[in-house]
Amino acid sequence: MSEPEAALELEGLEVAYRGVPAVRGIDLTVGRGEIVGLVGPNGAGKSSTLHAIMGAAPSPRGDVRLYGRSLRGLSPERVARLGVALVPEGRHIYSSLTVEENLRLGYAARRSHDGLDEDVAWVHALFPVVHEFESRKAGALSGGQQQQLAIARALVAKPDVLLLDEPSLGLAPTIVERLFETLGEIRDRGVSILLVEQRAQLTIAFADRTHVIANGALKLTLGPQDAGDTARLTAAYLS
Amino acid sequence: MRRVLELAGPIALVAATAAIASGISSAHQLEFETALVMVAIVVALYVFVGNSGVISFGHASFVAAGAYLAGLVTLDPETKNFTTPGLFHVLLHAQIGLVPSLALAAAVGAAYAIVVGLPLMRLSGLPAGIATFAVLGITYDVLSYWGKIGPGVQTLSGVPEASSWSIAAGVVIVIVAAYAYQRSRFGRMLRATREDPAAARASGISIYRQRLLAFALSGALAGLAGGLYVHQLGIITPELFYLDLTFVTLAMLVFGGMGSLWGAVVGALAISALNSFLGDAENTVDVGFHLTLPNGTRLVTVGAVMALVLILKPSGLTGGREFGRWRR
Amino acid sequence: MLAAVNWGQAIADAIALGALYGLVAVGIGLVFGVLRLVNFAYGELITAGAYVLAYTYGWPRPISILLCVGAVVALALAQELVAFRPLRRGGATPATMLVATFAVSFLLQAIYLLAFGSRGQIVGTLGRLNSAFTVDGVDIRWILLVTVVTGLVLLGATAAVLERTSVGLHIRAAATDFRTSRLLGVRANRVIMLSFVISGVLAAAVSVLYTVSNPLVQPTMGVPITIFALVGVVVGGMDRLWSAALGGFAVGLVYGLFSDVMSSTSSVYLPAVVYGLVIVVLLLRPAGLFGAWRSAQVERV
Amino acid sequence: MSRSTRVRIVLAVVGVCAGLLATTAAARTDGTAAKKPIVIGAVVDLTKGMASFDAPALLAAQLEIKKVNASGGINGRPLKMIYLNDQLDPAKTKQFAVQMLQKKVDIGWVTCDVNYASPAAQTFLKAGKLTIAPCLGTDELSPIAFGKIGQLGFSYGNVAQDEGAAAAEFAYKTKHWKTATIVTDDLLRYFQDVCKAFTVRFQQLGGKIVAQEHFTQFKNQINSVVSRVNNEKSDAIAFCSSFGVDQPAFVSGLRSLNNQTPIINGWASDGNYWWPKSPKVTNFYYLTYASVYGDDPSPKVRAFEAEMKKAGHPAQTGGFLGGAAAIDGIAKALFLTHGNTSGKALAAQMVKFKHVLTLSGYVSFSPKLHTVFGRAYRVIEIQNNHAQFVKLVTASSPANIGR
Repeated sequence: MSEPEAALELEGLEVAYRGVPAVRGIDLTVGRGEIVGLVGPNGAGKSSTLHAIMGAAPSPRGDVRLYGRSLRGLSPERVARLGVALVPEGRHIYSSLTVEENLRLGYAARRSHDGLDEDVAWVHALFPVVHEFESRKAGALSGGQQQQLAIARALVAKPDVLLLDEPSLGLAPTIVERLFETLGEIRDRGVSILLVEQRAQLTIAFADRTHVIANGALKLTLGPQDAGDTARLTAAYLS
Repeated sequence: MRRVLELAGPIALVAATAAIASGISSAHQLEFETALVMVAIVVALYVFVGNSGVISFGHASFVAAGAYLAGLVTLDPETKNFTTPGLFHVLLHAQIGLVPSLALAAAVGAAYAIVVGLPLMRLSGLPAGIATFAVLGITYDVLSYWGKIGPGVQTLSGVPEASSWSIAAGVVIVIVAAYAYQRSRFGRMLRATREDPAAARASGISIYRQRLLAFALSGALAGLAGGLYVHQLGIITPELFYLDLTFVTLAMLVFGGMGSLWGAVVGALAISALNSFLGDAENTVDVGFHLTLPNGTRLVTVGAVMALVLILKPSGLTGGREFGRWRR
Repeated sequence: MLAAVNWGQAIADAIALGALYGLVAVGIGLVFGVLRLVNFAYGELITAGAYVLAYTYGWPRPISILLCVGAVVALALAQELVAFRPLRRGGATPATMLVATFAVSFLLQAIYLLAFGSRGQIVGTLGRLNSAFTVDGVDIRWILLVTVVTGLVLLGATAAVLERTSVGLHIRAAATDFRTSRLLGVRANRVIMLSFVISGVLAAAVSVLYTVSNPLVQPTMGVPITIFALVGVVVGGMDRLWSAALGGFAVGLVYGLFSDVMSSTSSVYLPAVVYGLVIVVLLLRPAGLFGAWRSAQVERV
Repeated sequence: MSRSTRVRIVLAVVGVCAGLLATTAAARTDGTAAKKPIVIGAVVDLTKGMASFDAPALLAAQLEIKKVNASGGINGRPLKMIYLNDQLDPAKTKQFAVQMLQKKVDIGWVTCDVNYASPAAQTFLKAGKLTIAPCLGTDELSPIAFGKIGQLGFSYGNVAQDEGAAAAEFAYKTKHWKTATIVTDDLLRYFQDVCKAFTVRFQQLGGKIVAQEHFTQFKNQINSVVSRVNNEKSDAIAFCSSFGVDQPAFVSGLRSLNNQTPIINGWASDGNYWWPKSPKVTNFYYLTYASVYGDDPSPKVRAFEAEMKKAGHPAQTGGFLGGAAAIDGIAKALFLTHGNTSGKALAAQMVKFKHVLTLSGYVSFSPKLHTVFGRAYRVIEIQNNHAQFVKLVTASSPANIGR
């Protein structure tokens, strides 16, 4: 059986918190080696979608598949170990642990330790601060550095699919640019990326495809060529 | 309509319990009375714990304060001269009626709660729990050995006993007070601090002041409940007001559902009933046939049932909802 | 009203009590750290271990002690699997969890009462360690040294597991942010089970050490130990293992010292005095004596 | 869980609870005996902390009742014992006493600790019933704790004032110990009173008290007490505590320090359940009702112990004898009232008991002491975890401890 081309597929995904729907039936595909954007206003259901993929949302409906394999009903740690890594919103690094310890926590989801040194070396090359400050407490890093650490931590898990939840939040524009460049490099290693962002235009211009989500449903799909088309975007946001 | 139901449910249950109590043999009457007293204590506890979300291990102290005072001032001085000649002069010679003694019990409960609450209500979470536990430890220790405020290591008996109906009346007062508080502006403010302390603070609510108020009211009701307890059982001894009472009443509250008055009442009655039935069944009970359970069944079963219900239904039997609130 | 005190002796006795409470505090603090669960039924683990020692008296000592450790660890895991895990699954609030641990504690005490009687059983495993050598007029019991050394070794071993192993790293991460560590692939249940295993081993160590000087086991033996250790954990500060350990030690030490300093007739008020001190400490330092200096705000239960 | 399920659960639970309470409420019927026995209603603990005292006393009472009935009962009426297990729950204790009154018992029987007994004792006393505790050791089942109605209460235990005095007399006169350290457990009035009585009598005889130490059981103070006591030099240690965790801790703690000073206690040290395994108990003396080691001086007591063994419950401590003695005392009082079971009549006879012979030997009461004094105590000596009877002693009089 040949491997399906779609790395991650969502089919009719629904999430509700205490009876209040947050995601109302999303179909979405991230192809192998693709960067797919997901943009939308606050509370549109972006984070809920990511948490549902990870198995961290309460009883979602619909299906999530990783290379054809259903992730329904699996625990977050199981999903992580199958090759999906999440860089959560607000980074969630462990400020009382050292940078190196934070990085090591990323190993938890690796299926094997083969090639670990290589991956670490690659990550160190991508994010030199992670190497430079490895014995510092992670809490002492700046916001941008913490974000780099969070992505580095996700990468050493050697994921097939990387989920990023608003990585640009609170970062200066130049740093964001650099960050997006790095994402490109990561994709080039064969990692498929689902990028959730508030900076819509930047994302649309950067990603292979970008879906606009509002009120828990997909409203519109845009390509890089549509980056300047603010009218459609605004309409989708307000719908 | 719903509001009427919310208060009517608990009161109807209490009234029914009292009605059965007054209509049956005196031995079993006591079981119902004990259950009623437990309702009063648990509801008093609920006023603070349920509305603030902060656990208190100290409430048995307020119950004790009420019970000791109400008991001592209603005992006849002649008996006290025999049994506890070392009491403070006032306590030794005082003799007042049942109703004023209950008022005194509520007053001393409130006073003690205020003294304790003034410093301790600044604490939250586990430190608050441990600090209130320390209050319990101090109260128990002092009551156990200080002969001026009670019988010390002895037991004092002969406290005048109240009728089922007057106990039920006391319990209804406790429930009505708890309900009135819960519906009041203060009750709503305190519950707001429970749900979201930061938001409550931002909207100008002083968590400290609201908690202190609830603690004082809760202490008053606990003191009153203590008065009911002593007039039900007829004896005073420190052992009544220590770990067992603390854990059992907390368990009753959580078991019923600590978010609602209805939960407090249902929890107290349910565990009292189970405990009492099994205690009787170990000594043979007639349930159509003669049922005799092995010794100790009660202890094991009560523990197991409490654990099991919490596991199956962590929000308690009532899910923390008021009576009548489940329909929409 | 102070009694004439042999200070050396008073300190030696107090250290013995402190070391023991310190050990218990670590066991309680570890599980609290990971799960934010105050396990009131921890004392029943100690009691269970002591019963095993009592009933295996006469067997080769190492076997008796190994059985004790095995039984206590098994019971600790059973507590987690049968009671606490289903509760967490059901989304229980911290208050419910706490009361559930009371229920478990109550249940286990009832079972001990029915199975082993109210009167108690004598443990004789390491009775010899109760003997003493004298230094400068102070009797120092061997058990004091053994307790202190065992305490330090176990604390060190626990710290080493936490600091040096990857599963230890996972435990620390889970203790800080449970949800995120699961998202990173940390196997939550394995981490939790391991912390119960470690806390079980610590409880078993307490069973062995405590029964040397207090050889009679009865059903409620664990309750006062748990209460004082728990007070110690909170007084010391719950955020770190060593602060919990020091808190337990401090409470035991102070209790032991006051027990010698207070005159014989006023010693009935010893618990009241110690609890009074606890309240003062909590008011001045809600995060604990050895807790972080900056944060006075502690998460609510 | 849906709302309606929740409603159903709550209603079901409420219903079940109501049902439970209602079934309990259904009065129990008891067949009344043809001969109309004189009924003793016992409310005691057969499960928890007092079970090891209450249960043997209850069994002994039942065996003794059989004997009384075999010899014709009281004026042709047999004695009958019924009992309920209160497990020390105060509410149940009171409820069961009321239940006993409904069954028209003639005499009340309560547990051997006045604090636990109070709810039942008060109920029986108020109803005008003679109220008996088989082995309570303080003077409190009397007006001292219950006021006027306490005149109907009596205990067949040895009163602490007498027991402590007898221990002091044995220590001073027989053993020639001239100095003593007193170690009191403040947990119970009984312990306090035994040590007070020992102190008073020991000093009256000319002995010297070197030090008075106090502790409270279950509060982890015992190891400091051991250290302090070890620093006192005296011929003997009077140790008043029992049944708990602190007695073995004290004895093994002291002996571990190579302190071999003799220790003496009352009945509270009876039984071998608490003996530490190493170091073993040595130089330890206690006074009790009967030796349970097969060497009691009274053949009748030895025979009685054999009967208990046959019944499947061999005596663990001498306290059972209080149960048998209480039946003898009750029978005697009933004989004196010609079968009148009113509490007042029976108490009026009982309070006058002077050297009345029971299975436990001679017992006396006085208007001041409603708990037995003047009994011959068995002194038991333990060496190397081996106990044996050494001497019978009787106190010349109970000590005056200021009450």
